[in-house]
Amino acid sequence: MNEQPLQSLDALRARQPRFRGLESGHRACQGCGEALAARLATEAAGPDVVIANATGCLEVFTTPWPQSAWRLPWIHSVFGNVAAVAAGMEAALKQQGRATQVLAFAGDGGTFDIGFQALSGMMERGHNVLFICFDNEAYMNTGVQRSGSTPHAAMTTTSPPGAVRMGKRHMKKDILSIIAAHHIPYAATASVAYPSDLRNKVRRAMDTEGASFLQIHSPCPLGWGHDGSLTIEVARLAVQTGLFPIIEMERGELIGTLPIRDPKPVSEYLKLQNRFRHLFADAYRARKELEHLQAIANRNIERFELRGVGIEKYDTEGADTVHRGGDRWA
Amino acid sequence: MIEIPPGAYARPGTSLDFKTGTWRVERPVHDRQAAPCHAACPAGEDAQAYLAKVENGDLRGAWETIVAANPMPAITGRVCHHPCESACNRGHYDETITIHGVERFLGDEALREHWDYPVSPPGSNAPRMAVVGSGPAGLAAAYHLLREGCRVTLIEAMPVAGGTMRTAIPHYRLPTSILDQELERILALPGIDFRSATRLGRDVSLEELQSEHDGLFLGPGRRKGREWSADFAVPGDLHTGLQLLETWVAEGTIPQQPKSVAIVGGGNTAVDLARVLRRQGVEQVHLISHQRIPAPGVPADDAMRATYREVSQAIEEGVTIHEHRGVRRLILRGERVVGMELVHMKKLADADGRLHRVAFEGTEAVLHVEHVIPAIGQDVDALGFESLVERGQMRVEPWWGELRKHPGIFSGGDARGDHGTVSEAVGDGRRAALGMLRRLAGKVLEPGAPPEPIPYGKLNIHYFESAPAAHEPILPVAQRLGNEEIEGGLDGRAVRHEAHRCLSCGDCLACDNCWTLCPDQSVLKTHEVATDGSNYVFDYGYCKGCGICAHECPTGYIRMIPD
Amino acid sequence: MLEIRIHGRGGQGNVVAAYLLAAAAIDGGRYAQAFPAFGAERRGAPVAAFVRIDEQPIRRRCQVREPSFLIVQDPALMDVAGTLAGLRSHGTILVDGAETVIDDSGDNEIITMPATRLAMEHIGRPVPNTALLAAFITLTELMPLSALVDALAERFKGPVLEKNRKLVEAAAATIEAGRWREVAHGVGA
Amino acid sequence: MALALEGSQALARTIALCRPQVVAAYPITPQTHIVEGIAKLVADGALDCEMVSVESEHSAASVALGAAVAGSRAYTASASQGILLMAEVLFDIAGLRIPLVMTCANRALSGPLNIWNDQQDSMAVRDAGWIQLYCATNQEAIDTTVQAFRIAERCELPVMVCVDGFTLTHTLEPLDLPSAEQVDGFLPAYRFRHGLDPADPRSLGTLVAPEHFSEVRHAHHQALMRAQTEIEQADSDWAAVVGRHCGGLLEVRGDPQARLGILTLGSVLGTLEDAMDNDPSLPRARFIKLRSYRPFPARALREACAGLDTLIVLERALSPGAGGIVGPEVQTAVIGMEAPPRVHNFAAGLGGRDLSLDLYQRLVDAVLNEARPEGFAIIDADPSLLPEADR
Repeated sequence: MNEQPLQSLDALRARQPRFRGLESGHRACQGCGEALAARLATEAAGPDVVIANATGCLEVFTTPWPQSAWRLPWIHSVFGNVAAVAAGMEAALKQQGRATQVLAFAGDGGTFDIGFQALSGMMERGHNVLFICFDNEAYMNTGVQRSGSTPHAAMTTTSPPGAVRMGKRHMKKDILSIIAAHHIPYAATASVAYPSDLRNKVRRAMDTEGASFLQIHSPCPLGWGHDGSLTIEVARLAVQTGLFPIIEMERGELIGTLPIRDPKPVSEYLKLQNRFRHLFADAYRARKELEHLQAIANRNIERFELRGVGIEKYDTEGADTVHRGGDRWA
Repeated sequence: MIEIPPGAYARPGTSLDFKTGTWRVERPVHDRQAAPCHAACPAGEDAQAYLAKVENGDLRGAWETIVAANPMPAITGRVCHHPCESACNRGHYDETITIHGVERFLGDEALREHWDYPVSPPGSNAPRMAVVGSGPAGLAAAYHLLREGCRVTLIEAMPVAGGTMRTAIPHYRLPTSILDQELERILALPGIDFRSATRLGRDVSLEELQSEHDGLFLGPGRRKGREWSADFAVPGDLHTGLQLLETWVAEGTIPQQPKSVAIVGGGNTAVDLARVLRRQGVEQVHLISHQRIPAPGVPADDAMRATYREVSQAIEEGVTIHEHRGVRRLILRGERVVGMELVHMKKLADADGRLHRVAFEGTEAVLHVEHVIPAIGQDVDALGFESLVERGQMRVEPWWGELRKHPGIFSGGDARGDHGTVSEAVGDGRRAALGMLRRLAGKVLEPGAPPEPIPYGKLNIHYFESAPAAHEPILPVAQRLGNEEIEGGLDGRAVRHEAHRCLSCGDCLACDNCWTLCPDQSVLKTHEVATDGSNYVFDYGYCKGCGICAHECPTGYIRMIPD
Repeated sequence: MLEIRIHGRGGQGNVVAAYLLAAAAIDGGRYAQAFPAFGAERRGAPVAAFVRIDEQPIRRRCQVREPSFLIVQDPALMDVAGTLAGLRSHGTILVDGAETVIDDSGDNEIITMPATRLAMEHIGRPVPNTALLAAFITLTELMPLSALVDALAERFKGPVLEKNRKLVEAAAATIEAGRWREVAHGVGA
Repeated sequence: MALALEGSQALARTIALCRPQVVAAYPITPQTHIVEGIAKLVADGALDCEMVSVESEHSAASVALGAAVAGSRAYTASASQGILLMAEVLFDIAGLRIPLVMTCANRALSGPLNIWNDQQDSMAVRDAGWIQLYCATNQEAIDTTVQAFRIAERCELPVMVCVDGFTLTHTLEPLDLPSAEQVDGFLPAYRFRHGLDPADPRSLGTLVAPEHFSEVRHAHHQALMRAQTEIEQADSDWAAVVGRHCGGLLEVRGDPQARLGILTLGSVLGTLEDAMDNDPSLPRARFIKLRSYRPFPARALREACAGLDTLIVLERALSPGAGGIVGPEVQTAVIGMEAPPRVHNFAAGLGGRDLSLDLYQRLVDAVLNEARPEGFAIIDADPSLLPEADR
């Protein structure tokens, strides 16, 4: 236990050997995956950036006036326009001849659903904007309603299981394929469970001229129904089971994946989350949906050729190996 | 007084005004726990701690960490049965760390580089302590007394120091040069008054020692052979195992050259002797043990009290081991042995949990041998301190080593009866030294125990990558003829590799996981402020107590406690 | 105030004709206004545009309901309801046709001229508006023909402008200069 | 020298003179010609500007917003459905107090579909918190656009310049364009004080809780009310440059002695003036050209109404189920007068219905002998075309 005098902590905070884009004191839930993802992304991106942020948890928990947790210039406008606001900022900075880069932040609602048109337009016009989707697979800000990103069979308040339903009836939208169809220079997925990979992708996207897109799987302890301490564990299992493939695309072509060393059964991922609890009932339809999700994971592994061959430095087991002194984060 | 600006924009980082720490119901704390290697080390070495220093490139610091517990790592790195490795959590994952190889490397480095022991000379008014016997227990006691600021009189009956390390460990396990160098360095420490060829009860009396000193440690070892017979029969030319081993170590040969020998006993002396006999040219060497060959998974109380590695090498070298066997009777022609009848036996617990040796009728078999050597242990030679010895042993309180019936007098090493290795003796000496000082200060000796090790399940093993262990080079069996050391040392690269493989159980790895994965930026990285040996400080002003840091800590160093 | 209504079909440059005429008038130092009858019509549908010319600034923005002149870019539109609506009693009509014909039999004189044919000859496209405007300006002498050429110069450059200039001259030559001068000045003043 | 220009073309060239750094637009009739004109100027290299042709009006407003907060002078234009699609962003721009300028080429709203001119679109967003300036002529549209940038930038509020679609945008007439020097002298280079800058990384668009939201709105309201001064100042300063003024907040025209007043917004005024002047037998009227609808110049309006017995408020929009939109506001404003005029409220010219010269007489006839004010009527509607129940 180390109770420190506050002043020295403040001084220490100011001397942290990394850029701080998102400061403490924000009001995210305990164990919030999105807060972590945003913290990691801004650390990799800052400080010469401006951020447009769609409506959502991230916006609400970071900026309850008069406070802001951001240390980067940041604007929230409305829910569906973040890509357009970012495009406007980019156009302005370009016209002014400034090198400052533009980030757009949105949840899955602001990406897959209400913000999609603006996102599509921004990508079609090729603005030099990195659009980051913090994918927590439902409308969490309003209390967990299903979105286009909610996985099949997941329980939300608008896709509740019941006598004739097993959670969400539809599939999770394959957003990355849609993004890829825009032929943008760089699009990728990442997970909070693999922070180095995440940050490398942010850097890579920012080094790419033109529109780029990063979808970060960000568990929501509240909406997914898992303990806040398990956020990383859950995110990791999503990757290790094949339900959330970690892939990279350039100009619509798959150019890289995070291979899965030994794919785990989806039940290991699902059983940690209350939103899938109904799949573990002793009933035919529960077993059927469980198998359905396993089949989806299998299909992902097959489609993106995710199965690793032996031990690799960059795979689901090797990518976040730790070392004394923290050199994996360098 | 706040003023609302146009459009209600906010200033950067002002969320620091909002202390989310009030949301917390649990808080993370750094909880340094003993690594299993540390808990298992009879000498009390913290291998995890020195492996960390090796990984950081601080070899001398690593050695100093060892000699804080054990002043003779070059020796123990060679002869220890390394229970640290049996306990190593990494064994659950892929292969245990080759800890003894690292220890030996550091010990040898210290010899080569002449690193000074971090010990200051005692003051002229310092307490004066007497230590009897310069085996590992006595040396360790003397060293730790010195470390604690005492002056030490160390008496040794033999002309040179070392005890069994010198007399009973074959050179192929412990080269004399290593032994000499390490012991010389210890004995040369200012504050140790080493008196060789000085025997208690002959050259100096117990009373004299006690009257001239503020404390007394006895590390006499066991040098008095026990009587042995099988069904009351004793062969005419009986020598004990230890006698023969000492002869071989001292002279390089032993008088007898039989074709076949049976050694009765399962300890290190028996194994060493068996190997010596093979080197001597004995074709058939049999080892008869009540217990099993030690191996991973074999319970300690059913395993031979010999080092697994030594047993393995003995088997490689052609020694035949008869597990779970007892000698029922000798088959003699006159006084000459021609064979023995063996029977299967095993230790079984009765209803009260007491262990009994049970021989199974109908399993008897005859083993033809020309010679039988009992290696069943020795007793303390109590000359000069007869009153302190009970049934050939020093009966001590197990942690501090204080004689049960003679408070203020401490003992350790082989003399205790329950300890029979160099490492155990070193640990005995260290704890006894600390106990003597406590006694001197008038303190009560609360019973102690090794630290509780952190179990494998408390680690987040996901963060480690599998990597094969580095092993030391082993002399091929065909070349193991004489005194040449069988095991080579690890090189620096292999040592760093092993240090890199260490899971750092229960200790901060400085891996940055907590710092990286905290959604609330409430783990601060530091090199200056942390007082607990870690590189991080929790900022409880903002920590919401989510527990990610604890769950994702690879080494189990972070624990959540109610707030 | 002189009010003119131009009828045509979508795609014939009806609005352009109105803009050209007003622009020529403005170039000539007058006030003028031109705007289309806004519709959702596509290519081929009957459309109309309005021009006002005055010596004073023009304030009203209502549609021209009682024009003094009609310019009709397609003879078939003469039979479409509304084309002739509101034409003043002495108003006149200039209409595209096969050849130059003056019909003064009725209340309103109708002059037909081969605007499309001339356009085909000079610029290779069946767009009668420029020829009709040249004829209209020649008939009314509201402004020198050069004002029309100047207005065309705002839209065309180089060889295209030159061809248009020749078209203007050719169209003017087919028609009697000043024939409608009185109508134009009488009402306009 | 006056140039023969279509209103849209003139506006495009005027906007270019204002040197916007980012223009974002989505095509919609009748705004299209304006942004086409700007696009051509950019394409020709005559205007150094990022022209962002977005995929919706929602994005057009958003791009403009983004550009403005990133420190650029930004402009957009729209109409009708486009204004409605922008609506949430328009509110946001104003609430965040972001200075930018847009043109609304006024047009009717669906449904049913109607692409022609009225002012229902800008009226629908009157509460967005923007300054709204209505233009009676294309010359005013030109001059107001230049002024709008200065007003926006000085007041840190967005300005919507409302120009009647087609009636102005598609009409060619002689227009005076200011010179580049005149505009540059009037509009210095600008950078939004509260924008986004990594050197001073503030957060815009925060979450404001109930304990502060009323104050935020109060401040916004006050900023708009204060803007009246800047609107008048900009007009008089610009008049000093070009010799023309647009009437400040509002302008009194026609017969200043008349006891009958007619208040209009936008381009209908000229037709009414012509109608009155053409026929001396008609009663005289004092015209009140309401230029600044937001902020609503209540004090100036009372002064303009002094001595009036009757005031007709003629609108190009309505609030179905209530009546007029501007009318009730005028009514509220004049209540404070010692002898307030009777206020009659009409809508006319909806969905592009031609406002002919006889409108003046119809208005006068409708009120002159009426002791009680007309509640509200669409004066040029023909109820006989409707089923009985709807008349």
